[in-house]
Amino acid sequence: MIVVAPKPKSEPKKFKDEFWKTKDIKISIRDIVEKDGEREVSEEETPIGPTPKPHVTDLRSWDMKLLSRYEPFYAPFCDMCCLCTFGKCDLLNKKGACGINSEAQQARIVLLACNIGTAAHAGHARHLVHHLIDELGEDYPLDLGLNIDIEAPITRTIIGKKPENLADLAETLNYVEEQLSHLLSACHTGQEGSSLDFESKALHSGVMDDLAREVGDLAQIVTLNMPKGDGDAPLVEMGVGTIDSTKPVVLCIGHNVLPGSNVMDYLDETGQEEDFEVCGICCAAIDISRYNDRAKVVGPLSRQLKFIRSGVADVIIVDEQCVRTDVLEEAQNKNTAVIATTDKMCLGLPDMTDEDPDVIVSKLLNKEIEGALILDPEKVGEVSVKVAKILSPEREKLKLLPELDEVQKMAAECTECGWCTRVCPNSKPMMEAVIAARDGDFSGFEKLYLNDVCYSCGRCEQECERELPLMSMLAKVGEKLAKTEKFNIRAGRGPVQDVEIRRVGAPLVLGDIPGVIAIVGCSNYPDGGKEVAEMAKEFLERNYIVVATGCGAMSIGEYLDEEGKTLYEQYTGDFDARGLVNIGSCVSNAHISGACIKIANIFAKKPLEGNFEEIADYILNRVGACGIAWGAYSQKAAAIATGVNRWGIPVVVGPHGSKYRRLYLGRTDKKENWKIKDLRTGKIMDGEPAPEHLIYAAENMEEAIVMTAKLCIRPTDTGKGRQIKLNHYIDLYKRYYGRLPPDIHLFVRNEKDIPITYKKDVKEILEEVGWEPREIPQEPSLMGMDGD
Amino acid sequence: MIVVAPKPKSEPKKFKDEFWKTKDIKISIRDIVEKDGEREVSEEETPIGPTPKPHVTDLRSWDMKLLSRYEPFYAPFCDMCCLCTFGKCDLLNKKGACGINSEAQQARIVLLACNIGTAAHAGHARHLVHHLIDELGEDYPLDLGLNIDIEAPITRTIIGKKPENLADLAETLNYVEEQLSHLLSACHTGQEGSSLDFESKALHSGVMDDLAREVGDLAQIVTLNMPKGDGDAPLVEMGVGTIDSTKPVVLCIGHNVLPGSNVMDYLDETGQEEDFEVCGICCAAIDISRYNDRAKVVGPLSRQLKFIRSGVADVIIVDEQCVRTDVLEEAQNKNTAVIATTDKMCLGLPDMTDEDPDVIVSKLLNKEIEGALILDPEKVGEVSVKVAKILSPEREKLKLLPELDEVQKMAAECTECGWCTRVCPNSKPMMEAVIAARDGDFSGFEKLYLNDVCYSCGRCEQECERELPLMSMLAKVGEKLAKTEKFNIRAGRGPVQDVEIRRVGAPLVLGDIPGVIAIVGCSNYPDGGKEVAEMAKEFLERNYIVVATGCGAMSIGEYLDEEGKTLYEQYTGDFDARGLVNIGSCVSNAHISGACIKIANIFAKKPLEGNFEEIADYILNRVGACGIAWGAYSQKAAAIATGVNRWGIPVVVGPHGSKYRRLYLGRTDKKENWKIKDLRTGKIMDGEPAPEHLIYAAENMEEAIVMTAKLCIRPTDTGKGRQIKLNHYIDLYKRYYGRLPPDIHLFVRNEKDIPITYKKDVKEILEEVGWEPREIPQEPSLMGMDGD
Amino acid sequence: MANERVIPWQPTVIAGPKQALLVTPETAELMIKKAKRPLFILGPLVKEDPLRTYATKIAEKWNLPVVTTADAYKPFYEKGLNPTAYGVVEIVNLLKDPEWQGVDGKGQHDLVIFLGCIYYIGSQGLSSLKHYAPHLKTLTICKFFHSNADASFPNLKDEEWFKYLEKMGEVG
Amino acid sequence: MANERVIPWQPTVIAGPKQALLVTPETAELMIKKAKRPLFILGPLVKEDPLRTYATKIAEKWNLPVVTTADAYKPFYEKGLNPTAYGVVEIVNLLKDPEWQGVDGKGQHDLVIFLGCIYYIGSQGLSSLKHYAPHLKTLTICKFFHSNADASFPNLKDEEWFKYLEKMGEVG
Repeated sequence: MIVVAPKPKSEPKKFKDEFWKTKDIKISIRDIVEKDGEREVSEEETPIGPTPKPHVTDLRSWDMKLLSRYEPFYAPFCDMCCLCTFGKCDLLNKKGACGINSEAQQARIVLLACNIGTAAHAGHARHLVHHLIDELGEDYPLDLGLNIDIEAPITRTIIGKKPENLADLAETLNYVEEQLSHLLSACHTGQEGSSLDFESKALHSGVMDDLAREVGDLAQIVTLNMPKGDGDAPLVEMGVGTIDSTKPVVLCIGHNVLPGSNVMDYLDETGQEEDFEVCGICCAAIDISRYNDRAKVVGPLSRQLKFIRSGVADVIIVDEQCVRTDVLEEAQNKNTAVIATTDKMCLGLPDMTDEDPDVIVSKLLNKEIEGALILDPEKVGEVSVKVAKILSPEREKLKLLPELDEVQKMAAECTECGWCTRVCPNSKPMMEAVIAARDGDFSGFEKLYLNDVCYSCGRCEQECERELPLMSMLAKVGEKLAKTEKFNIRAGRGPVQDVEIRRVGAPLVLGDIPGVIAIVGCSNYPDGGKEVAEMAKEFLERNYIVVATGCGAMSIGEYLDEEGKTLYEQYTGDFDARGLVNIGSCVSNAHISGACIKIANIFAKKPLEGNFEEIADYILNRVGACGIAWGAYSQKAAAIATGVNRWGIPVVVGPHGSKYRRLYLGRTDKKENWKIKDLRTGKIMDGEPAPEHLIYAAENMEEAIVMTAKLCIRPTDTGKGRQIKLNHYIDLYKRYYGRLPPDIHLFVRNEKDIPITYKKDVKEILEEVGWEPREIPQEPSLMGMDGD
Repeated sequence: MIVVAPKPKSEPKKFKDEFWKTKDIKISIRDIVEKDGEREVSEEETPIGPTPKPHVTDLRSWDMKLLSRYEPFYAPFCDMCCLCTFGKCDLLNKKGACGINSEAQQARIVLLACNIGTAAHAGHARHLVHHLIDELGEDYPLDLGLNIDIEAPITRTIIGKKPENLADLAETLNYVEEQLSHLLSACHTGQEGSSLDFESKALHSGVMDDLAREVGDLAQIVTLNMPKGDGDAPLVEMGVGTIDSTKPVVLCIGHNVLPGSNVMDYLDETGQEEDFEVCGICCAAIDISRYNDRAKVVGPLSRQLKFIRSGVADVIIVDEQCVRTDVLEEAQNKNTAVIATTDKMCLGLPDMTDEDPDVIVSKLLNKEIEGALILDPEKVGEVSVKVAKILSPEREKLKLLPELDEVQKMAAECTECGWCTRVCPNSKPMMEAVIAARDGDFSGFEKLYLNDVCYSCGRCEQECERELPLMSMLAKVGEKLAKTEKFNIRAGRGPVQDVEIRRVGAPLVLGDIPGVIAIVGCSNYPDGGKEVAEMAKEFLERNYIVVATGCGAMSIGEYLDEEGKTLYEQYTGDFDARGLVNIGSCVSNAHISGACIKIANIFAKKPLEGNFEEIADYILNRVGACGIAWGAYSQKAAAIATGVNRWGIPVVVGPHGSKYRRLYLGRTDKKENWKIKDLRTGKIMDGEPAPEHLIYAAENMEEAIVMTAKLCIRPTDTGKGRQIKLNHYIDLYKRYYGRLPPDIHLFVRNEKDIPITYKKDVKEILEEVGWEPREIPQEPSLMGMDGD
Repeated sequence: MANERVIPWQPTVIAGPKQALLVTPETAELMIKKAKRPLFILGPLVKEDPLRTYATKIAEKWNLPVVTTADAYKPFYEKGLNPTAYGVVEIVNLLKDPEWQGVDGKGQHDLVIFLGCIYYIGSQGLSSLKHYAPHLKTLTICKFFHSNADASFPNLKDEEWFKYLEKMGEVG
Repeated sequence: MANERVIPWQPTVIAGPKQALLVTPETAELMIKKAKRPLFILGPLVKEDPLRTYATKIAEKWNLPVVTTADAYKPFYEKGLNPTAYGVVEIVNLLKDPEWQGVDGKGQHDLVIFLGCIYYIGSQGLSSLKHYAPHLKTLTICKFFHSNADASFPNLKDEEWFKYLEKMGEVG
């Protein structure tokens, strides 16, 4: 419950500050009253910056600075608005019945998407915190071990204090939920008419998403004793080939660890851990394996339909987010039992939460119920294991897919209408695969199967006028390939350690380590998952620090080198040059922005509490980090990307990312956009397009690799650091474009910046364009510029 | 901050109950600790029902009962889904890439709309409560005066306790915001696959909206001393004709009372109240006039563009919700100053909140800024008045519209392409009006102007290939008509008094008073506002209780009878037969469900606290109330309707309401759908289709009137009561259809139910269909039926 | 805009790749001939003559069971038809249920002809049938092109439209 | 579905009432002739022969300034063109700015011809120009119908498409 101090009527001028700020101080005081004296001291010690618990409009001036440099680029996905009953309105060069124009509508839809994503993480975090407080009490301490002193950097910066226990996490969620409600309200018809203000709200939503993810992951790390920043977290088996389908198989799909962790607990308690296979798809897989490394990872989202069709799973437990909505129908076709476990996904199933486990088991086995909704994770553990044990022998798993000769027969029915290919998100040659299969040549299907080039969304099957079960045919052809799919992934290690930050802080800010590449997000890839591993490899070999989460972290592990080794086996898990760091699931993304924040705090001694703008300004201008969300598809991904953007971290998305409708693009031809203030001298001076874009959609991998290398350049690079970064940029540009980058002169401040290897060629370009050496700012900043 | 009791591991079976319920009890205890002893007693006294602070799934079984009787009817507005980057997916007889089907997608979009609406009210309420706590302290008591003992019936029922002060309201909002975050999360791609579960969530969202509205209106009533249920609240001047445009005019548009109330305060403090005109459009108008009846009401939403174009306003203050997003552009064309006042609508304007008022005034007058964002309502009051005072004489208001001869010239440019009419939401004859104007005949424009037959959405103007300023032409022709627009409206009186409930409880439940008709919602009317007044008049003259809010309440006041009297002058403001009760603004809708809840509590002695299902079941089966939202257009309206539906109150919407994509329709041909349980005898027995539908879209007014009369029938009507209700139903059906209703037999339980006037005709029908008398249940209920 | 006759009368009701088939009176008549259980739905926009007469003649010529929506019952009853009155959303709700036995209790209909319903709510009803009533076809003979129907007249001027309707009602 | 050639290749990119004009090589050539400041954008789908050759011939015949997207620069540079390399979103972002001076610094372009960009991101780019670049026209000569363009080839089989392109590159 938020408490506000009575405001003396005498000082109306500072009203707004009072309104949003005394509130928070009051809260701390109130907490202190409730807490012990020791806490009070720590409160006293931390100076609070200008914006603790910022309200929607409190960071608007920072947003406007970002948005004037990185102007929104809109690509409408639809010309119309269908949100109110005056509509639909056609916004193509017209205003709608509410007066809205096309730009504002795009920004509004982006805000809506970010809000949905933020809600997904906030709901997930709230569910975890509720449950854990319920199990362990609200005073349960947040102990991340000795190597992490600056835990919860996002919470510290935004909320203005360090969370001590689960109750503090719940309080943080109260704030997130309130902000979210205001932000969703702004999507209502009427009201906001400025696309820039919609963007400012979207950026706020993104940072709320950051907070929610940090809360969620902290809660599960400390309470479920997941790895606490261990670089040498264990390697976890991944891939369909690692699953012994002769055992009862329990499959968890989604993002919430609780049902799966309770399955593991129940197996341990009953001593059956050896007799079962517990595996997961999507983030649930990562988080369960962080909890217990005997759990296996099937793979990313893109595996879902293929794997369900294979019938290997005896029981499917679904929790929330990124789960096929037709999982019940698909599972029933394979006589696989389904258990839904959260309010987010009830599937119309009867609520069995209060039933006796054995009653639920028999109802499921006797098909008295289509499936069960069980909101008690513990009970889910018991029921799923008992059901799988009895169901497994009954199900003749190997007979669940058509035989290859049947596949061939089906293929013969193809009319060659071509619509399977037309409705494929990536226009993959499904028709060609079917035609070849007709003649017993399954290579087309194999190509689609491998590396999830076909990520089995199933749209082709829905469209087929012959109603051919294309996904089942694909799954059948893939069966034997699947056996060879034996990969691994390093268990998600959670936050980066302070000691690691101390080690890499300087080299990163100075440029000696060329950058931090964060490979994140979903698996809506344009051409399969292998490209993600190739991008990771490219940057690892160039001494970048590569961090990964979620589906991205899985795709990286699905690639084997000549000796059959995965990248996780070849590179250490340390947050350091040539380190490949699996941070964890999508909620763990918070630790990536967190690491950048910690650099500002540990290396540059910037205070965090209530100090958002200074921290973001520091990251934007000094920390050479860049995200790659190659398969971003969801509203969560939109919120995550928008959140890291507000912290000053650029992101490259794949071509499907253009469907988010909005990018933030810089204009190198507009010199004035890049002016910065040198805080050391107070002088406004010409800056560099570094980073050039804030969120960018690349058409293919080659473009993405080059752009990512460029987006790691920062104004504070030392000559040596800049040489290293430009060397990689030129090197990669030459490889893929066959020449030197034509914009290289923009990034050469003086001759010291020129990589030795390319000195001659670069100098030629510099002469052509009449380049002049530039002054180098000591503390480049957007603060104190227009808008302040 | 929500606190949960450590759960003894020993009793996993009741886990879910524990999980969601001990929580609340714990909270009360915690509050008691914080509060005085007296409170503790009151806590002890109230028995808590089964579902205090229900989580998303806790009322699911009630929802499923409603949904099996009133099945969702879906009318897709688009065949595709565009929410994630796998898309767009075509859902026409196909599943999308996430597996979703068309029904689930429609339900998902409805949930999203309800969530946006709920957020709008929650954000509004939170802003009010923040501000008021800030001004008055969190202990400020909620005193609604002596006539209202059962205040906050919704809060009592849902939260499980009576709110004592502003802090309790804030706590209620914490709960609403948490639920909203879970509900929005459920809209994320993937997850929920059941349309019924999406509907259950939408119903939950609707009730959260109810709560938010109750909190918001209670807060403003008690703190701003608005009418507290006074049937004789003052009459407020309404209509453009009542505004003296020679005075400086400040116009408030939106829903948040604070800026406007501060304008009134500033005028009073500076003794200028006589020298200014302060008027409002939409709910802001209603709430400001509840605060100070000198404020004038321009009219509903539909007036907005016409009135802005007229240039009468010197300053426009916008707050939130249902404000044209292009108000800045429109106002600038008229040299009208614009002040934005909330985070919901910043319009890209510079944040002047911390500036000196006189500095802001001069910047606005000198056009140094396009407009001002001022988040301090007090400052808004001062600045707007000072600006209007100086600007008013400078602006030559009468020259702001084209002269009639210019209108005629413009009309001459029409190419008769007809697209103005095609893009008109109601296909109104704009082209014909223009063609006539060409020859100096402005009657076409006049017909469009009067009663807001054209509600000036402006789409025609956007489409016109000659770029004719059709809305300005309309405003000009309407100018002289506007002068005669002198209406009034009774100031919104807020909640219904307990004593009124005691008076009408019995006659309503027994049927002697045929029903409560709630005329609510926005002004997206199919054929102007007059129909709304006609509907109100029809039911008033038939002894129904007519309550109204928002734009509906205004439209009722815009109708004059032969003697030039408005309905508000002709009928009392008492909550009684033939009473016309303006409850207030859209947030005041909470008092309408509230009145129904109070009937269950005061008349039937049903305990409220934590007792949602029993209360809703009582209302559905006993309280003959029906809503009419003739011009519902917004996401708020979707949330409001869905909320009252969950309480068991049916709603009739206008034809545009079909664009909400979902209705709840009953099937009289399916006898089994209407079975009920007589709680007195415990017997399951045949029921009646009463009410027949839960939310219904009528094609025109005639259909709506007849359906509304029918939807007031309830199984508990006494013979006398049923006769009265059927008499009205038959009477109206005959008037509009020219015959007796063919389904009349469904509502005749035994001969006593047959209205004397129609005995012969009805009996004929009964014989035709082989009607048999039916047993009458004593306590009809859906509880204890399937699903429990 | 390209070929205005087959852009939905209210252009934004366009809902996706699927578009209605453009029909002439001749093809419309063929559809009715082919239908085993046709139903004629008349809305309030054709309450007055000459439209009321055209509609009545069509109903009589093809011997179509008639449902009226809104308050269209009275004028057509007085014109000698024996319609059943439903709200447009009620009849659409019944039509999308394959189990419903039709206005005459003899089984669900296989062709529904719409005339005179208010455009946008009619369009929503047609969308509902397009999505959820694969067991029947929809035909609109309003003066407006209805993209949510299976088959529709194009956008027409009154004179053309009247001719079309007259034609469909001509006996012999 | 009706006339598959003018249903967007990926059917769901349909965005509203506005549809692209269907063009033949002849009309496409007319558009180029009429243009004062045309620009030719070549994407990664035409990196290989014969498409690379067709594209190059068209660029040469009409003497079009060329922008390549993704990694299409190298193959066309090697083919003797002198393209400018941009990301597809970068060049679209520049094209929607009326102030931008064009690839040659001589002023904003008035016609943009797309060939070989990945369909869906190309479609998004075309949508962006449709909404925010009223100062220029877009023409697509891919083998796919692009409804977000002002003018587009229909959906074509390879053979037809190759013929079309060949035609547009033929000198004399």
